[in-house]
Amino acid sequence: MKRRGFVMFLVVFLLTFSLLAFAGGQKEKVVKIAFIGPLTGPNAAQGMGARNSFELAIRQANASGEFPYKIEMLALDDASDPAVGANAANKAVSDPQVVAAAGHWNSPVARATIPIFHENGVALVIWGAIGVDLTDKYGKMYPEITRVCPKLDAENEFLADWLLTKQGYKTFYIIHDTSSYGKDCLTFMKIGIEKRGGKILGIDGVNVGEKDFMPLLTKVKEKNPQVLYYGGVVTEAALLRVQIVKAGLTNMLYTGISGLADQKFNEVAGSAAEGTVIVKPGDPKEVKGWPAFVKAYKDAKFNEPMGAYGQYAYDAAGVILAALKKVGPDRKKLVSAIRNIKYKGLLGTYTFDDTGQTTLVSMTLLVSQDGKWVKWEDSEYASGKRKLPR
Amino acid sequence: MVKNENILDLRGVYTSFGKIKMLRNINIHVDRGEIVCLLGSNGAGKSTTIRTILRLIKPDKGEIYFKGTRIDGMKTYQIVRLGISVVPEGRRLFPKMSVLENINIAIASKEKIDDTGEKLDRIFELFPVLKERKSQLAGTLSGGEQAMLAISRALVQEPELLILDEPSFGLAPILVEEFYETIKEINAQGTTIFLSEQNAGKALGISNRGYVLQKGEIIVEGSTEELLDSEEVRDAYLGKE
Amino acid sequence: MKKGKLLLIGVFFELLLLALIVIFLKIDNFLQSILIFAVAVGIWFLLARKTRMVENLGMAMEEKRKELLLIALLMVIILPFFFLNNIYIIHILILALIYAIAAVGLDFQMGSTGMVNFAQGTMLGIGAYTSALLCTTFGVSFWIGLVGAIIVSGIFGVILGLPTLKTKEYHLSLVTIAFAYVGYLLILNMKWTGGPDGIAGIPKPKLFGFSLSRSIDIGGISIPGKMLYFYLVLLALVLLIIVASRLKNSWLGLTWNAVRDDEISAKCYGIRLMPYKLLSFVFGSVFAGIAGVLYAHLVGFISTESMAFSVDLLLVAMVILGGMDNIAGVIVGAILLVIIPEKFRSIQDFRILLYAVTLILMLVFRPQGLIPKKVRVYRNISGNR
Amino acid sequence: MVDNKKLLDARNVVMNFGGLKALDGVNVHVNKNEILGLIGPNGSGKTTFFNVITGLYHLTDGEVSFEGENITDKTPQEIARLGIIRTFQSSRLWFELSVLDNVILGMYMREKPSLFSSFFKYNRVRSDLEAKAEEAKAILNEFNPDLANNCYKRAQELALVDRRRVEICRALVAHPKLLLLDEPSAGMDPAETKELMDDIKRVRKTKKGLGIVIIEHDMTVISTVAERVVVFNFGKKIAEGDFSQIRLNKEVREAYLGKE
Amino acid sequence: MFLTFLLQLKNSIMLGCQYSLIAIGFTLFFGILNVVVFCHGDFYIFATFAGATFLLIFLNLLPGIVSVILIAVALFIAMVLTGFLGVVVEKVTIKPFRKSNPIIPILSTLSAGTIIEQLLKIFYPAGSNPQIFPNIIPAGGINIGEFLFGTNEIVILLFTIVIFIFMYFLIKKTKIGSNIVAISQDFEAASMVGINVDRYVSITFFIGASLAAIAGFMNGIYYTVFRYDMGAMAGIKGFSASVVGGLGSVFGAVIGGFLMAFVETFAAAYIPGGSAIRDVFSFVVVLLFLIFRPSGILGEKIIDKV
Repeated sequence: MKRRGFVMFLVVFLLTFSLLAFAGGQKEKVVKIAFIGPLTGPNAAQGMGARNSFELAIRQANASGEFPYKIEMLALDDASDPAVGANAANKAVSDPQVVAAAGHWNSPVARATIPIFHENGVALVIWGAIGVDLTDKYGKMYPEITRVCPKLDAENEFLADWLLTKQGYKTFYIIHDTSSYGKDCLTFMKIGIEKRGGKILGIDGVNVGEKDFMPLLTKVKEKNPQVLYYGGVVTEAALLRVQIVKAGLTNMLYTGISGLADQKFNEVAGSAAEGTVIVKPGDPKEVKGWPAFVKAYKDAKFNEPMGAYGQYAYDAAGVILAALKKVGPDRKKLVSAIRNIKYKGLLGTYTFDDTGQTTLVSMTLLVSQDGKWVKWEDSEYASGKRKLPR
Repeated sequence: MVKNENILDLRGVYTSFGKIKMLRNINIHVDRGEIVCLLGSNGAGKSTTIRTILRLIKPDKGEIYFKGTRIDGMKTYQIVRLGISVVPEGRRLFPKMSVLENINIAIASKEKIDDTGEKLDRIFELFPVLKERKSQLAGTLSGGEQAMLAISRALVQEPELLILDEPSFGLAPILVEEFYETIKEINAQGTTIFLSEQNAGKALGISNRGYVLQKGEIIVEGSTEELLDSEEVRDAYLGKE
Repeated sequence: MKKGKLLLIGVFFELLLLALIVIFLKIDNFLQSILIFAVAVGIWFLLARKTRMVENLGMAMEEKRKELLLIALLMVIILPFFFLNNIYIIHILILALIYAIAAVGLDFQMGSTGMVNFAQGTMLGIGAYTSALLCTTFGVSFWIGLVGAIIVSGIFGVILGLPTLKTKEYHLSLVTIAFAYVGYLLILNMKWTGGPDGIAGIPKPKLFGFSLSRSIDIGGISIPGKMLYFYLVLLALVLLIIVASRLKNSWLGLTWNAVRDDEISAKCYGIRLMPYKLLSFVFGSVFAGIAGVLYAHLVGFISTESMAFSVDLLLVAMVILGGMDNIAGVIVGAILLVIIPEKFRSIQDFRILLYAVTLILMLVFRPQGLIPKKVRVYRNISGNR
Repeated sequence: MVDNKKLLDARNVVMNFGGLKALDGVNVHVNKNEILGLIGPNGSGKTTFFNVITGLYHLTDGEVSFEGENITDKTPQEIARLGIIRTFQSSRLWFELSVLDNVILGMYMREKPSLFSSFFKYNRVRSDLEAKAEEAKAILNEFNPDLANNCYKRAQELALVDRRRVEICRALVAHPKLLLLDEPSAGMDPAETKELMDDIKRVRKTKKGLGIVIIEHDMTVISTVAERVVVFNFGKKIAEGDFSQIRLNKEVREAYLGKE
Repeated sequence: MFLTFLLQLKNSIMLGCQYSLIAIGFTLFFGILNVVVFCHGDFYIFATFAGATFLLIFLNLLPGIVSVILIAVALFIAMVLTGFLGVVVEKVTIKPFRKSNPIIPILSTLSAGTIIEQLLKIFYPAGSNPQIFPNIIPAGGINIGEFLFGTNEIVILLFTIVIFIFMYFLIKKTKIGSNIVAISQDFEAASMVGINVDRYVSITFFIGASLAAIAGFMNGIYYTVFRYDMGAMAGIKGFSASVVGGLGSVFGAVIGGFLMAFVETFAAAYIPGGSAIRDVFSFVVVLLFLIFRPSGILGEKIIDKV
């Protein structure tokens, strides 16, 4: 029976192979911190920059020799998709070596994963999702949740205040994308404007991925507002900016919040970007450690730039590491340690309120000048050399 | 007229369609200047044979030669350009194109479109009615006119071998007569003709030789007289009366 | 070949498959899992070529169908025990089963009736949203949400099905594409669906007082709540497979096939096209709705991302990959297309690319799917086979 | 007054396609227990006539009644349910289904399949289907034992002749009152044709009251089987009578057999 | 009000130009092979990438050369590249499935589209980011009162009209055109009169894809910002337009494209909250057509053959 022998051989081969596959576990003691973000998909640029910054922090921690074990990053992809994010979160909590996690740039993804982290008692430090409810609602309920970046309402509040009180703009038009982010932008900007007696001439939504804004802008032109506020992210924001010029809306201020705060906006919108005013949380360049961080990032030779949220991911890692140093690799202890931490990071000293929201808030106003984001105070607009459209 | 020059030669051709065997060991030869007919009832494999010659179906086995060149590996358009033109089953005109366009396409696919005029004149001489209809859409022609157009479309290519697949299909009897006269005339001008027909009486009337197909096999072959006398053919094909 | 031996071969094969699946799932390294996969495929081809193993296996599947299916089911039941400490894998397995339900539903249209439907993911979303809304805004239980979703997705099945009576092939596919986009955009832009925020906090179902979210301890082993959910989904899948196979093996399946193969012939034998086409849409949509409910309560969160066009495409790919009009094939297709991309996740950027290339290769080399459909067999008739 | 003998009565049927008159005021009737031969050159409107009767084409003018009931505006399904079953010139089987399934589906109208039963009385549905399979196999066996042995073959794998046989089997199990056969002998050799004729005769004997209309090119079939013959040419009925009369009819000879 | 209306009309015409050009491709492919090429939208975005790349190269290497020639050369290269892409896609993902179930080419072309999209994303430098189309058309334009007609808009409009006229002549007056028409009416008969059908299928795919390339180039000129994943939606819109116009009819595709653009633009402009759901309106139009006139505006009636 030659045949049977052959089959047996195959079976044995398969079994050996599978045993081999199981062998090769690590001997060294390892503690893992999970990082979740959009590593693929439409927001991959943001996710990769943050991932790199996070990795940088961990490399530095390992190099410092302050930890008696090796710390590893478990980078997981949420692809900006809540379902994928839930998979990733499950993967993170399933790994017993993972002691805490930092996660998410998209608020809907965070909403899907927060219950998973809560159920499994793993601390989640949100580094990039700015949906208000993440801390206002979930952070209040679940001690596992903290956030190092500011909420979205603070940015809008700051911008509205500047536009209406400081600059005296009165009529507004709001365009927002139909994502969760865009909708929140609308909500809080509207509050900010109306509270200060500004007049909103119209509100319109656009879908992410839309590229033809001409019908909308023709409509805006008829209303003739002083300010067009866009609640959304870079690609559409740049498309919109270009088409504003094309539609001949030259005497209107274009503005937005941190969704636009990326050099890509200036590159893509080109000369049209000139005079766009945005607000962005944090002012890293003021902080002492900033140049060192920038240099370290450069030296690490990552393929991607750090993006707008790199510093937050870096500080999220810092917060977790500080807590880890304090209480050791224990999920339960880490949860309360992170909540009660006082950590001096890149952007300032972090403490968390009873919703898990960082108390560290600072805002920077930027204006696009000659293809670059320039701090308002340093710009030629503030000095009066150039004039914002009115 | 050169006799006995073998212009078309099928040697042991087998064809199948999916799992169905369509043709089995088909051996057919056509000499220059002949009219050869392929007889058989509906579904016997006549059209399959013709489609195999034109490489619209790939034969499983066997060889096909045209003027000594092996053509069973060629593509349809190459075979046509070698000098075989066809009036396919059901005419297969381009229904939304005018009569003129139908003819022009046939000319153009063989050579440059320049000398259209002369060829057209000859066609219109043969079928004056087409001249009247020349800008009408082919799909709106009557059955007889369509048949004329189909044959014109083949003739403008000046083929050495003209293959006709059931040319009398759907024609009024009077027209069939006329049509066969035309075929004879074309043959007399030097074009070799290979035609398939259900209507045995008619086809044998003008042919030199014939083959009878049944269930994908050639059961009888021979000269017209032999076929007309053959008991087998009578039984197999024309039915007992 | 003796029947006992056949059974043995079948069981042996199933055990091998189980081992392979467990190993494949356990390995976290991309290259290793690819290797395992390649070895498995290689062995399969060797077996098919050099031995009669594959034929015997086919015979075993036919002769001892019931027994082998039962054993296979048993193996699926014990499967999660291999991953007690890894909720992630159980989560992926649950997702695979959920998509299998939706794909089996889609097969009513694509396989049985021959209509391409690019809106099955949308139907899944509709089911998920219905239950999510019922459970969060009205606070009803999972089970009432399920019933609600079945009704609503059934109704939408009729709505989607109606235009298909007038359209065929590419036009039909465009109808479903349009439906999918309209559904997606409407849900995204309406207030009461939560819009882009989606619906969060969808409760886990309770079964006999057990919430399927908490883990329970039995004899010192902690069984994660996910595992109970796994069994809930498995139960649903098994029930729905029974429903589907009964439908397909009864008159309904025959008539569906008749409509697929030749509508005019069907008309001339008194078969009315409309009710049957509609039924295939209704059943398909209800299956998708149930899958949606299970999905929503598994993830606890639903947003329009879960019903994006890519999900529709994924479901179509599952059916074609597995083998149209064959329940087993469709399920295999669904499971493969959920699990393999998870393995591919570590190579990030190339994942989708590989995915598309694989699909084209599949279409070129095995268009009938992994497990092609078979002819119906009637037992107990004289001279069987 | 309704003529009891008349099974089908088509009066003044006109069918236009665009400007083309495919049927031009045709009057044809079929009696019970009768085999009517329908002949005519290709394109004379025979198949169109079948399409009109079975409701696939909606006629332009005229009236068709079946057993005294007006079926002019009925759908193909309703007409089929009344008992008019046809075969197709280029056989239209359900090609991806097995031979057996094709024949079983022919019995579709005999019993209205209920959704309820396929769920809850599944075993009964299955045993019923198995009984039907048995019946199907029996009728296949009657026609050709070889076919019965290959009854699990997909219809697309069959040879042309067998496809026609399956089509006729499928039609017969539907228990028709009027059977329309569209060139059933096409592609058959004489022996097969003879078998077919025997089959048709046998069927007629066993099924009381069955009317058959048969479109044929093979005059042997018509002369052996048909009791009455109708001749079409260019969408018009040009002659009617028994075959020997028809053969002598000058117009028919000219139209159909050609001038000699 | 009236001015706004005119401006909106202009907007929709601009959009319609692109939709029509994409739709013509769909209609040509469908006509000749009875197949819907679901990766057509990816040809379009591929062309935008190709156009932008070559423009950038030219701008860097040959500054100061008259820009019209530059644009023409870049456009030409983009068209040729995209055309060849179309030919290759046909050979790989459509030809093998000519005789199989029509579901298969739907899926294979969808996969091909995904592959093109992913290749752009992965291998184009920073491919996942939004890209910039070089600004080559001088700003400004003609002002008629307050009605502004931008230079790029004029260029696009004129160019589209030229293309339409060119297509008309190609199809009606040339051998290529009449052969394509012949093949689309009867594939087999065409080969029987000696047309090299495979070659003409390739030619058709070349033409169709290069029309998409023109649309893609216009996309770049008009919007200046583009991203790898913008092809899919453009493809679906183009497909919808060709169905609304009547699959198989080139003139119908043009009408369909403009109709879709009108519906979208005016839904966004005049229906409150319409811009977020403008696609809903256009898809509803498609659905209505499919239900009540599946053959489209100019298509032939689909009759079941018995």
